[in-house]
Amino acid sequence: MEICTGLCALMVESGANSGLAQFMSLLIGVLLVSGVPLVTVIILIWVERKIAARIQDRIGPNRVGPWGLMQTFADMVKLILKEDITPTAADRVLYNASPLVSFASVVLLWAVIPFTPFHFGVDLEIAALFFVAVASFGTLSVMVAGWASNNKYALLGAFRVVALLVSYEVPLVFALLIPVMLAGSMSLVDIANAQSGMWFVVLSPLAFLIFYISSQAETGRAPFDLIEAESELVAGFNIEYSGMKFGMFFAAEFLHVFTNGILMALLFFGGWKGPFYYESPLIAFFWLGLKGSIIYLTTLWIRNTVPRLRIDQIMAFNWKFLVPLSIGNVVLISALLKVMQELQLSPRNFVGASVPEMLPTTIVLFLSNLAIIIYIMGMLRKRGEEMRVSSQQTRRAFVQASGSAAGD
Amino acid sequence: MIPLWMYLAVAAALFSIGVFGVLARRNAVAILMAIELMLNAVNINLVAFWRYSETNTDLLLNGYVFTAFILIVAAAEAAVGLAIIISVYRNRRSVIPEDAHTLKG
Amino acid sequence: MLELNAISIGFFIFTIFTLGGAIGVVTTRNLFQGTVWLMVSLFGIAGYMLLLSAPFLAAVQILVYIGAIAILITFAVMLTRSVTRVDERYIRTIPSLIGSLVLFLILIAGVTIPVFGGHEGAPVVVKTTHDFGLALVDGNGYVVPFMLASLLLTAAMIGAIFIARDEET
Amino acid sequence: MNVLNEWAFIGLFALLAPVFPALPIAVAWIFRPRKPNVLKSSTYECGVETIGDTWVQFRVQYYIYGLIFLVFDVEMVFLFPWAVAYNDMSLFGFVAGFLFIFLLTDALFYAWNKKALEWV
Repeated sequence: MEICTGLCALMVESGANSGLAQFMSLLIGVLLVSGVPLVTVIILIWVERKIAARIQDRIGPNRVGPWGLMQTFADMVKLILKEDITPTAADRVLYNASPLVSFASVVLLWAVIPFTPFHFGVDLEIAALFFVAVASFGTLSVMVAGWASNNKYALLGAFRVVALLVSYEVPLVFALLIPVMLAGSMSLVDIANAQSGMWFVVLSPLAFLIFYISSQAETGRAPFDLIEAESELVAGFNIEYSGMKFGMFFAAEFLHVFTNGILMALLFFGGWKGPFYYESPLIAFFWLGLKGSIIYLTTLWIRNTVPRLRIDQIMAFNWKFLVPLSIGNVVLISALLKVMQELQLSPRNFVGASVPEMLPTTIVLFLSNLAIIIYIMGMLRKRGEEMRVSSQQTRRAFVQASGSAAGD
Repeated sequence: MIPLWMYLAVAAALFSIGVFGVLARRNAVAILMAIELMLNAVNINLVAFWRYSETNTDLLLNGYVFTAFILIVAAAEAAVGLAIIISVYRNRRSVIPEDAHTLKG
Repeated sequence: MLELNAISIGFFIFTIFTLGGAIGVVTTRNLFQGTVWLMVSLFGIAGYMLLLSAPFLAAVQILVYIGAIAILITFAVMLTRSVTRVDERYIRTIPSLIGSLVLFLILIAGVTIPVFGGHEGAPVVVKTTHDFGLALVDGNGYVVPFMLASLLLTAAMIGAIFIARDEET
Repeated sequence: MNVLNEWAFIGLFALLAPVFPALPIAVAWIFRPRKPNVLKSSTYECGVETIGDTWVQFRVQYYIYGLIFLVFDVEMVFLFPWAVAYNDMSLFGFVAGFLFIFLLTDALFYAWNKKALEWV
């Protein structure tokens, strides 16, 4: 952002109109910041295909350019040359607007992401809320796409997607509340700065896990991708879309996953914090990119290895497990934090707090979270065993019944 | 700076459009949407008055809290209102308020 | 009278959004399009809140309306739309049109003729989300509205679930 | 950098953001082949001609999920400021927040008990 201000000053000095100079510098800033996601998405498409291929024991794109790096451009040319079908029954305006909104809402998220402590688009006071609010445009675009296609399957698919998205937004927001509460601010720069003593993932691993799972669902990735299930169903809400418009939905999803990785790095892993990050903005940027990429790669790993869940399982998992758990976590963390603060064992402001100052808080919060995780894991294991036993009994009964029927 | 009356004029126009929708539309869901418009016209007014009011440190947050409260009321109204519409539709196969006249004497 | 700057341009754009969307809501035949128009209109209102330096309220406006109420209205539209179609959009069109026009004129007269004192001043301190949060749990502040909001939402949720659920299940 | 300037940045960003996806679509619009025919532009359902309206009957369960989501979403109007100011509150701040959350959890458990969370 100082680039903008500096540029603005330069222009005014060289005799330009101050309003125009301000506008131009803003415009350049916007183009700079928005360039990042646009370049990223081109790389991401290649990364995603390559990794999926490796996990499935294939080679993946390897023809166009070295290691198939130019594959994305080839894809783009292909998509451009594809015929773009708009069904006659569709609502033309909304049908065409929906992919635009879907992609734009993800790009818009990058306006508030800080790349280093001093290089960002804007440092909004309400950045965390901005994230959730802008993401809701994505939900709306799914709904509009499904309805505007005027296709039964598209509409049904859109409804399922929307039901899933809104359901998993509840634990997501509750998990988001924890970093906001610990840092005492919604600004992403402040949240990252407040982790100088200790990363929030150590203070509340449970919040991170909940956030991770629900953002996996928010982006419609496996194991929550029943609603699209590319390989089995004919695709969900975007069934009628073809050519570049379909490509936009796809690119938006890829970019959203990576954006979530960066966001989690900022919220829970200290963002750009790492050895020597203060030496140079490049190093800070490197750390943020590294952390974000690692989280992103784990989501790819999960996507390619975990089987799909049924829709009733997805819903039950959210409403009967994640939501109560995330609410309980907020209550627990806030209670412990307040008690620690009243006992003067915890600093009131985490910004600049050193590791020894943070130690008592860290131990108490971490242990309490760990206890909950262990307890829940035990509970889940017991429940899973019960379900397994009952399903085995059903199967045995079925085999016996069919065996006796065959004997007759 | 935009003068206060311009905000109020927009809010007035919005409120009137909402009133027209409530009076004239037949579909209950459309009426509900028009009510949302009216509530939001009030919201513009509250925020504008909050921003332009004379400085009074005690009351500095009144407009803010009022607006947040109206958001909540609007949400609750939408939730219950739509539930009633769905319920009436299920029993009478109609979304026109005039058709729900069981309680008429 | 108005200089051309970011604020006045923004005001102009948001006015088009708000009023255009509102007119779309009351005139469109198709309820789903009506919902989209409603969202356009409420987006404009979120813009006004930004101009009035209440970014938190603007974000919340978008979160609640575009994120949640739009979805809910669409679900309700789909649930109630399969058998009957309402063919005429309006009843008593002319009286309502006249009534709302008269109302509009009265309101416009009310806001432009400064009967109730004409002074306008912006507050010195623009309060932040942080102050709002503190005031919410302040015994002299807004702790009662805070609790009432929770109670209202709980009641609304229980009531709506009770009404909307199928009787047989 | 004042507040409005920040939002001018966001506003400009929001205006430009749809342009990025629109650009490739526009390019595709220039280059793509155009050979529509009646069958190709008909609704893609299962090969057979579409019967009836898209307005199939939906289940009320969708509405109930939307409803619970709405309530929790609206709750954030108060919970986010509460969380932001949490470090500067006394113990009473925790009690108030706890009561707020507790009341809403009540509603969730009501829904649970009434089996309204079930996807049947």
